[in-house]
Amino acid sequence: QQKLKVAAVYTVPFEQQWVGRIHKALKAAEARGEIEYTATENVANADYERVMREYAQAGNQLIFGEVFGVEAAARKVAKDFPKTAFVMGSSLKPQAPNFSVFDNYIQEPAYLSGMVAGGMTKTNKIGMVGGFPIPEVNRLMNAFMAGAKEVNPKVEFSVSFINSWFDPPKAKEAAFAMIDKGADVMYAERFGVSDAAKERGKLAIGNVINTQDKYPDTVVASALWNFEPSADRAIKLVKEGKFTAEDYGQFSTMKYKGSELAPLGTFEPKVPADIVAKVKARQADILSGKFTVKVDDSQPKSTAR
Amino acid sequence: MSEITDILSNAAFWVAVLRIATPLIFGTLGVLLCERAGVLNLGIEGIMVAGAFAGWLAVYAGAPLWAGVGVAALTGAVFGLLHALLTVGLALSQHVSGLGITLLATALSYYGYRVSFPKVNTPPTVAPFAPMEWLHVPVLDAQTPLTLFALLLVPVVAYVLYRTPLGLAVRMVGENPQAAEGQGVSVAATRTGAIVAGSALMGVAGSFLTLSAFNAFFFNMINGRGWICVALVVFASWRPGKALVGALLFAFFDALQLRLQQSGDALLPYQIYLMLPYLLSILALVLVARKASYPQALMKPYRKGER
Amino acid sequence: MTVLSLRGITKRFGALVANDDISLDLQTGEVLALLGENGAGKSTLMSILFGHYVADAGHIETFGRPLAPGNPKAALAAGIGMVHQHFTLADNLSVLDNVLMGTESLWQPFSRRSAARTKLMDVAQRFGLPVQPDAMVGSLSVGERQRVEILKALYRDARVLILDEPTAVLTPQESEALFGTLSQMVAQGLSIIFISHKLAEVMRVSHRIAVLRGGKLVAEAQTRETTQAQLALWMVGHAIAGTTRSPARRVGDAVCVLDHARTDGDGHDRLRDVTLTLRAGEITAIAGVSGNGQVALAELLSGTRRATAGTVRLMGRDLPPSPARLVQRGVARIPEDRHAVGVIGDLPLWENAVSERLRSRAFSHWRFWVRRGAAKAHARAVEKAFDVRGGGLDTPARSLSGGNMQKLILGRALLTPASVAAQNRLARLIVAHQPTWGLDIGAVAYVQQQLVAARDAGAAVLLISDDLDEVLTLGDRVAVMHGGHLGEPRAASAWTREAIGLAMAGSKA
Amino acid sequence: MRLERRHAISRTALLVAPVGAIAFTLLVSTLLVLWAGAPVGRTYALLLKGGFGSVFAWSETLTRAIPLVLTGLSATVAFKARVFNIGAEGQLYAGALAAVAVGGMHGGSGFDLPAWLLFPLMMLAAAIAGALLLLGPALMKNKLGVDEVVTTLLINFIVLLGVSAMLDGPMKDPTAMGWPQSVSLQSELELDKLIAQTRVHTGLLWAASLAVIVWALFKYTVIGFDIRAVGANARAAAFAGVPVTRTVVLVALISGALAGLAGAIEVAGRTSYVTLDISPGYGYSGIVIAMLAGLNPLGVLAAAIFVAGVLVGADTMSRAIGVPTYIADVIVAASLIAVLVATLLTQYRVRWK
Ligand SMILES: Nc1ncnc2c1ncn2[C@@H]1O[C@H](COP(=O)(O)OP(=O)(O)OP(=O)(O)O)[C@@H](O)[C@H]1O
Ligand SMILES: Nc1ncnc2c1ncn2[C@@H]1O[C@H](COP(=O)(O)OP(=O)(O)OP(=O)(O)O)[C@@H](O)[C@H]1O
Ligand SMILES: [Mg+2]
Ligand SMILES: [Mg+2]
Repeated sequence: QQKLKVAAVYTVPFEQQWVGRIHKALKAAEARGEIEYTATENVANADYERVMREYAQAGNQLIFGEVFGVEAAARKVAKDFPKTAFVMGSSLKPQAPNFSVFDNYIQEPAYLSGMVAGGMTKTNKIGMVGGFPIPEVNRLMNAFMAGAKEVNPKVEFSVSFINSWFDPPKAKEAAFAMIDKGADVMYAERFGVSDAAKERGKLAIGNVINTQDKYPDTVVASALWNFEPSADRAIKLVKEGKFTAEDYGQFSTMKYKGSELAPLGTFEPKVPADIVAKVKARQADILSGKFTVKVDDSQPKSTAR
Repeated sequence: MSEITDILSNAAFWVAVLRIATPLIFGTLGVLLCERAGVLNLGIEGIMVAGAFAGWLAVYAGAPLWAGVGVAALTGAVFGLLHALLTVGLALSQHVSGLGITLLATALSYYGYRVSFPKVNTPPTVAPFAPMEWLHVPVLDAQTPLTLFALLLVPVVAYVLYRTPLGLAVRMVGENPQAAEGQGVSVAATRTGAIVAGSALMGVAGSFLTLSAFNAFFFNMINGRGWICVALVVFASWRPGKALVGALLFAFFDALQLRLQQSGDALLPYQIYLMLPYLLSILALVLVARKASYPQALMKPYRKGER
Repeated sequence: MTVLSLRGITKRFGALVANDDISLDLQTGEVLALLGENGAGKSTLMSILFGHYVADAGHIETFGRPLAPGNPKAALAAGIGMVHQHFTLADNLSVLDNVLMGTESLWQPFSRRSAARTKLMDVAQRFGLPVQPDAMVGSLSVGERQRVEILKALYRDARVLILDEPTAVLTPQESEALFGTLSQMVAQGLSIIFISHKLAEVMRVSHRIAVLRGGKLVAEAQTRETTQAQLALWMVGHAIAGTTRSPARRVGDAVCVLDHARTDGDGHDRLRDVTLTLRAGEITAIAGVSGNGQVALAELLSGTRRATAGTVRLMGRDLPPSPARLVQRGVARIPEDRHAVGVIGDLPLWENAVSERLRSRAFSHWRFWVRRGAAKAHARAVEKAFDVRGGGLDTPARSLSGGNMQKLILGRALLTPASVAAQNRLARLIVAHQPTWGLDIGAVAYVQQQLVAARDAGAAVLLISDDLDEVLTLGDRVAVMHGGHLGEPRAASAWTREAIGLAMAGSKA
Repeated sequence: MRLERRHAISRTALLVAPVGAIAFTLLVSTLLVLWAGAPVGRTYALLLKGGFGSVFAWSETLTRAIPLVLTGLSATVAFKARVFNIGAEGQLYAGALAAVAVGGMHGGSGFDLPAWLLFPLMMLAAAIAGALLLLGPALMKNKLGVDEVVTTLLINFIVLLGVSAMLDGPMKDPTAMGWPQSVSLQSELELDKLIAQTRVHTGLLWAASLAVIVWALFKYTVIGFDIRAVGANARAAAFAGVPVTRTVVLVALISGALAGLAGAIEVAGRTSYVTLDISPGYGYSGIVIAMLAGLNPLGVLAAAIFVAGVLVGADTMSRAIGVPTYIADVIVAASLIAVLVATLLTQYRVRWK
């Protein structure tokens, strides 16, 4: 059987956590020999539509990407290439017949990681450094905060944004500023935050990817996003000729293994047992559907004084 | 108000100020050298990217940290030489050459990074400079040796500019190149030298970000810091001492906004805090602006025998 | 002993041969004057000698040794010092810095500034050129700057000093002082090449004279064996009638009246209570050491500076506040610095010829759309009437020689477009500030004759000049400026040179 | 090394220069492609094809050229008067935001005007926004002597943060699910496409017309003379009666307005709403294009199309042969430098002593 031609158009570099997960899932499919995969990173808003068209014209049957800033243009391209399947990161609805959407709905493990954080903080101060207050970030921060509050109502949060996706030195400075004010657990939405925590001997909670191997004494837990369920589903549907426009949101949930709380690893022995138990219980509730984590896309605010 | 006094009385705040200022000090001194010799160098933004990348790559490949700094300086010098060739040798527009070099250096670094690291999921890291805990000077002992180097560089640059024949030549070619030529000093060589040296410092400024402030190379990681240096030099009236003050002042506001932003009663959108350093820089410029202190030949191409 | 010998120097700029096979010698303790019209090739020759240019042919020897071409450093090392026609000093650096520059090895880790200061003071004293080593050059007067320029060369123990039009910017007193310095230098064995357009001066200071014309060396003579008339003939190739006194014929009404006018400005560059009446058909000449308020007076009447107190009336009405309206009201202005203020060097000749009146109906519709045809026609008329030579209408004004640039400025100011002339708006007031500065004798005569002709046509002329001869030849009435004050104007015949000199020095006669 | 002005522009140089420039650029790209270990073979053909080889390629090249023409004109006007406006990027964003404020925010706020009236209002708002943004630096330069290179550079950062705050706050599109993007323009306000199924829009005609207008302004009007005179020699211009301050202010207004229009036209022609990344540095590229064009407004058209074509072509080529796309920027930078050097060498000759 001929390999499926798959392309991806990313607006940020491969290293960016979120794109990194999509890239990894598609690379895996390529390694399994299912698809032929090409991708372009760091595509500017002004070029996004052209690259999409180029890939569509080049005969790619399935195209991944994220179209947050270029929603309108991308949907136009999908209309112009009705035979091509598009699976795009987007906060909006799918567009029939060929434009599916996904988003990183990993608020569930974020909630769980928040519980771990709430249990680990001694100062009851947690710092959170974000890039931009976009829904994809806010949602996870809010879930994280809710989780922490559940186990530790006394906890306070500091939030700041650096207005950049990539400025680790700045993210690190922002994290330092929080640690200086007493935060002892950091929510590492950006690169740079864990480094600050590590340097000061504080703790960090990872997001989207697991970086504990790099920070074995710093990163306690991480909310992981797995794009494989989404990617594999799209590939399968296109191969079978059954691709339709749908919302892949649910395939990022824990139920579909689209997300998970990373194993505690090096922190296995260090997290208090009662917290571990509470997290386990919540996780079970989520999987069984007894507990749903609220999706709250509003911009989180500091509660620390 | 008490919030601000709280922040200011914390030593950690001043540690942050000095750390944020360090790349700005290097960069500002670099721009200062170029402009004292009469050449605007808008290549700084790109040269810092190249320095950050090359220095980091060298260390990643196994070179010692200081060798990485050396490589960064060398990389900066190479782009400086290109800028000198275009603006001094060929007397092309300094704006365009600078912007061209920013584009070139940035794109080359990114290309080089991606060719060297095609499949990484998380950025590869190196072991960065460690703080000088042995120093036992408050605030300073939390900094890495590069910061100390930057601070020492200020009097060195000042000494060279004001107390040596070389510095006099640099100032003279920036004030009146015809006069320098008439006194037997080569304008082209002096300007080239100043640009190369200044650009080397810009390279080092970049390497501070990857070898000290952080431990990996990222796209967009210079994030406008180079442009800030261009502004700081004007603020500093082209004087090394004031350049240090300017860099510290900018870093002060940057560190302050990072702290103000996260207080619970931050009523304003966070962007307003981020604007603070830029707004205050403009205000400061208005307050210190004195036309007379401009190097008189700045941005004026010099073609021998033409007037 | 021959200290310097040029052999067969040839330099071309495209088709133009600026120096054509020139050979010259210079002896120890000799002052050689180099004469020639604007553009004759004097500066070019000196630039080759000093290494700014490389000759296309020929070679140079100093003290019997060949001099490397195109290298100012080699020229300096060979003991040649040059004071350029346009000063080459850095305004923002101190006198000492300017002098010290390039005298020490660049790789030396420190400057020996105190030793340098001592040597500078020493040299300054030896040649009678007092300076303040720590003053910023920007704060010095023109004469002081020239002293610095000369000291730059002497500090390096120059044996040969080239002075390119050194007196063009000096007051009579400063020129005198310079001549004193020159004789001291000669006495100490230096050799000097002296370029000037002023024949009297040349006759006074030089031992020998070489004349260039059209790039060729046309004559060489011992100074005492020649005359001014002979020199003029050599320079121009034909006889030139110098301007002679022609008294005002019909003095008319007051055109412009200053009544206790004051301006602000720093130091001497301002007016203090100046009262003056300028009448039609009369040339009022202002003498004075430069930097005593002449700039302020010229700018005030040119519309580029305001009076802060007192009144200035033009033909019965207040002086309009902008250059454009001044021009409209019939003021013709000739600025002091033709390169920096007179013309816009990068723009073509034709635009410069109409730049003052572009907004008038003659050259634009609704002050918006330029009537290019009319403008170019007028520019052609200026070119023709005022004999502006050097390229066509589209050449950038920068490339005109000094004389031609000045003619262009004169033409622009004096030749009113036909439609304006019809409404009888000929120049009523002419403000001429140093109109003949740096020009050769032919051009000087031309400019002066134009001013006299304009006066005779009924214009009031204000002539501000540092050149005493010019003031006394042209002025119907002469007044002296000092420290921003203007003395009482008197008939030119009522002045003696001594009296003017005293007044210029500030003593009340 | 020294330069000597050629007495006549050399014909050989005129011919050799562009060839040399292209050869140099190709050499650079070859080395880079080899470094990445990709085959060099079809590189050049792909580059050309990607930029100019098809209707699609042309449409993309022209689409990208549109904002570049406008920012290029903005820089041309400013630089001609020696107002060094490095702030076109910020002015572009301000223009884009203003356009949306007029053409997109009318929903609840009472701007219920017909499209034919709203469209000019929208463009006007953008022009004014850009113009006002440059007015401050121009006045600060003129009155206080504050260097405009620096102020305009700093203002870029402030504007971008301001836009960010607006997109998070008052101008946020409520239907964008919280993503920081502005509301969309009314669809009647969007510019028509010139070719169906491509992105190239009637903004191209706007850009081209403005280039001609600016050219005529310089050549035929008193204002044009004033601008050139002030840029060449402000003191002499003042002496000749040019109102220098007024001219500088006017230049700032025109230059800022052109950059503002660039933003509005990008929004109306391409994105229909504002995000924080609508411009990949068009403002900075404008300076480069203006200088490449020798500050000639008609040359700006050609230079913009050239730069856009190289970028689009190189970007497409990089994907086809599988090398990192950053090569496109390298090639643009290299060709830029090469072309500038080549142009210089048609006017000057280099003497090596
Ligand atoms: N760099 C140059 N390029 C082209 N032509 C030049 C250059 N320098 C001088 N010339 C021309 O060479 C000729 C000689 O000029 P030069 O400056 O030597 O005259 P000069 O005798 O010094 O005149 P002046 O008395 O006005 O100072 C002039 O016609 C001038 O136009
Ligand atoms: N680089 C140059 N390019 C073209 N022409 C030049 C250049 N340098 C000098 N010239 C020309 O050389 C001639 C003489 O130059 P010079 O510097 O002696 O000026 P000038 O005529 O004496 O005027 P002034 O004495 O008022 O400065 C002028 O025609 C001038 O245009
Ligand atoms: Mg001369
Ligand atoms: Mg002269």
